[in-house]
Amino acid sequence: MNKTYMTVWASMALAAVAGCSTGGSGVDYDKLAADVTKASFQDKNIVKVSALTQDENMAACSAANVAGKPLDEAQAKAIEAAALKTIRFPADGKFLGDWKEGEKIAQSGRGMTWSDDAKTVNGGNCYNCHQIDKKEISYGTIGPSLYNYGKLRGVTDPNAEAAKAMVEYTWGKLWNSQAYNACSMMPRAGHKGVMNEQQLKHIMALLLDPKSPVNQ
Amino acid sequence: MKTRLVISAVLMAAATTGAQAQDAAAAGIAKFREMLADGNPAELFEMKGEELWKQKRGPKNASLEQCDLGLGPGVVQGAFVQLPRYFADTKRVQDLETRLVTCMETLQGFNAEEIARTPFLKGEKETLAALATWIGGLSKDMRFAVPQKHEAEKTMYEVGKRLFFARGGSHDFSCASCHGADNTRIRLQDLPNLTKNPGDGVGFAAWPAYRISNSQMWTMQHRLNDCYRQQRFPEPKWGSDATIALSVYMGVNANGAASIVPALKR
Amino acid sequence: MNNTRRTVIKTTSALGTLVALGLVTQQQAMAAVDRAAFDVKSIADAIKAIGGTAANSDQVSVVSPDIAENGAVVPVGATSNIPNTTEIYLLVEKNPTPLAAGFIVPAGTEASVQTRLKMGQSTNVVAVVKADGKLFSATKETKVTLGGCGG
Amino acid sequence: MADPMRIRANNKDGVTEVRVLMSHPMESGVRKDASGALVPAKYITDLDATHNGKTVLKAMFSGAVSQNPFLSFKFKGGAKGEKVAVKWVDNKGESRTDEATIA
Repeated sequence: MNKTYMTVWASMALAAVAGCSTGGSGVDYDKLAADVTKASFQDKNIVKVSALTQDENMAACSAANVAGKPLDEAQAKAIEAAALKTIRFPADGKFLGDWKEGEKIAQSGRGMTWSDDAKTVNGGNCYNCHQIDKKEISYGTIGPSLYNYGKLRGVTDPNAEAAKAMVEYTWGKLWNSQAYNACSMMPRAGHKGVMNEQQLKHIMALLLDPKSPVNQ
Repeated sequence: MKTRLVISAVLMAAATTGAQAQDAAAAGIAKFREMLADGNPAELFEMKGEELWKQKRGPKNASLEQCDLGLGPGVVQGAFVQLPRYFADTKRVQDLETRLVTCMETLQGFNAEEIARTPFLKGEKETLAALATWIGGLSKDMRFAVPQKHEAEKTMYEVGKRLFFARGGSHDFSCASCHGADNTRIRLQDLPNLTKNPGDGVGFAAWPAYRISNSQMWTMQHRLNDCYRQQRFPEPKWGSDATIALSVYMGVNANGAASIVPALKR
Repeated sequence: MNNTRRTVIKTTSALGTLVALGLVTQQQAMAAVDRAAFDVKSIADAIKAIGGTAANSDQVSVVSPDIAENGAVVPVGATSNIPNTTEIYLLVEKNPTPLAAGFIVPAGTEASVQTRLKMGQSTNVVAVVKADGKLFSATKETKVTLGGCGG
Repeated sequence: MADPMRIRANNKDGVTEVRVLMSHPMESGVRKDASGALVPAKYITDLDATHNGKTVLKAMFSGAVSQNPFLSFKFKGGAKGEKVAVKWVDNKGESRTDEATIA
């Protein structure tokens, strides 16, 4: 075992002793957890320990989960407002790409793990959590079903003015899911650079193109 | 009003067909697992583990038969469902695997650091997987009773809980992203809710397990390592406090659940 | 070692070449189907190599799941109710070489075997049996799903 | 040296059910490793199960049989306490024989 590791262990043992004398209270478990994290993880290939540094939103959402309580409303609103500002619409104003490409991206769960390399094309991981095209029976249920996503929302022509709000919302949700739900479990695909603009357009088409199998 | 009614009807129809397809697929997977239940290749590893426990090995040419897994030297049956726990000799909370390495070091003279560095499925890590499979199997059907008496055990639980919910990495995932709610699945795989007792033989009560997707025997350390890989986190060091703390958190939550180890997994 | 479970009686090492080679030849000589049938690329040609064409029969059943959670280990078996069944073959239509396993069933052994096969994709699984020199078959489709996080 | 097989043989109403698990990689020879190199073929080609020296099943495998193969079958006869032996040979000439007592 390496030295850092032993040091942290020693500090934990000390904390435990202190815990005994104070009847278990007064131990800063958050601090201990941070120390343990620092001592326990190591860089591996393309994934560096710096990836564990949380931004404020993630720290707040994680703490709320530990406490088993939702964020207070003001904090949630602040997170959503800040997230909304991060959203960047496509430079050329075109929101939809090719749904066939979108399906391929939705199917793939590759990219950004330590067994991928920097050249791996990132997948969207979409089917891991969502039902999308009904032909794919192997889909997850962590997120809601997206089957008939556009159809159920009345999108018959994604370029029409009537569809604008729904198209922009969907883009925003993919770019930074926290803009609409402070502690959304969905990756912030655009914001964190998981998907590029072109990939997001393809996924948009999968969800909103009336010709996409999703809307049949 | 009328449109809204139509939309809700469509929504309901979609939900119904979706649920039916899901049921058929889930039933199909359940049937598949049932067909595989007889003849779990993990039995091959149990045989090997038993032999390795009794065999004189290492620089000291000794067996592991005097190893204390928490219930006294040489007591194997029942030890698995009471781990991780605090050990006074090492002054550490240890899981089955790190405890076994302590025994391999003290009784057999192996180099613990070297074993920790060895990749999964290779060399003494392979030995460890076979030992853990056999030891786990001797507590089959017994109920988890992971202790929370020593202050260090309680501390580890609290730290483990925080690690479980810590979101990070490129995808903002935490352990809870997949294992924090009831009745969810990734693709077709059911996901146990590990924030509470997920039931007999699921989650913590199912590892070590033989994985059919790669025909490998995976220990809990290996399972955690690969969860973190898919979580897009950096690598947890083998046997590190983070892995032990998470095991304590999951183990204590699973108290009362019966072990089915060694299990058969996708 | 638990002796009631099993007893090891003999092990030939990898390099016990002469004995082992002799053994291989001996087993091949006793095999009902030429080893080359396992290298055939299409299911029709594989059945031809087994001995001609097979008639579909409801007296043959092939066991394979509707859905496989993973293609690496799929439980597959076959049972024949046709008297004098002497051979059973398991074929996976979409595998690069469809013939996966063959069994010789002596008198006194039930014409029923279970094993586990690899399947690269969703496919038909075919059981072919030989009884009184004639071939009979049964077919079942198995869907191979993509499981896990796909990473 | 190959690891031992796990053989279970149980007699019920005059019929013996045999279940065998073999420890074997069953490399088909067409799989590539992480670096893209072909993994050489190594798989069990032939299996012979005997009871009192008489063959009760012969099997021929290809590389499409799953790693750590499982096989089960039934034969008439066999009494508790008698032995069932299973022997496999792979394409590299390695072989292994193990035996189980009928329960």
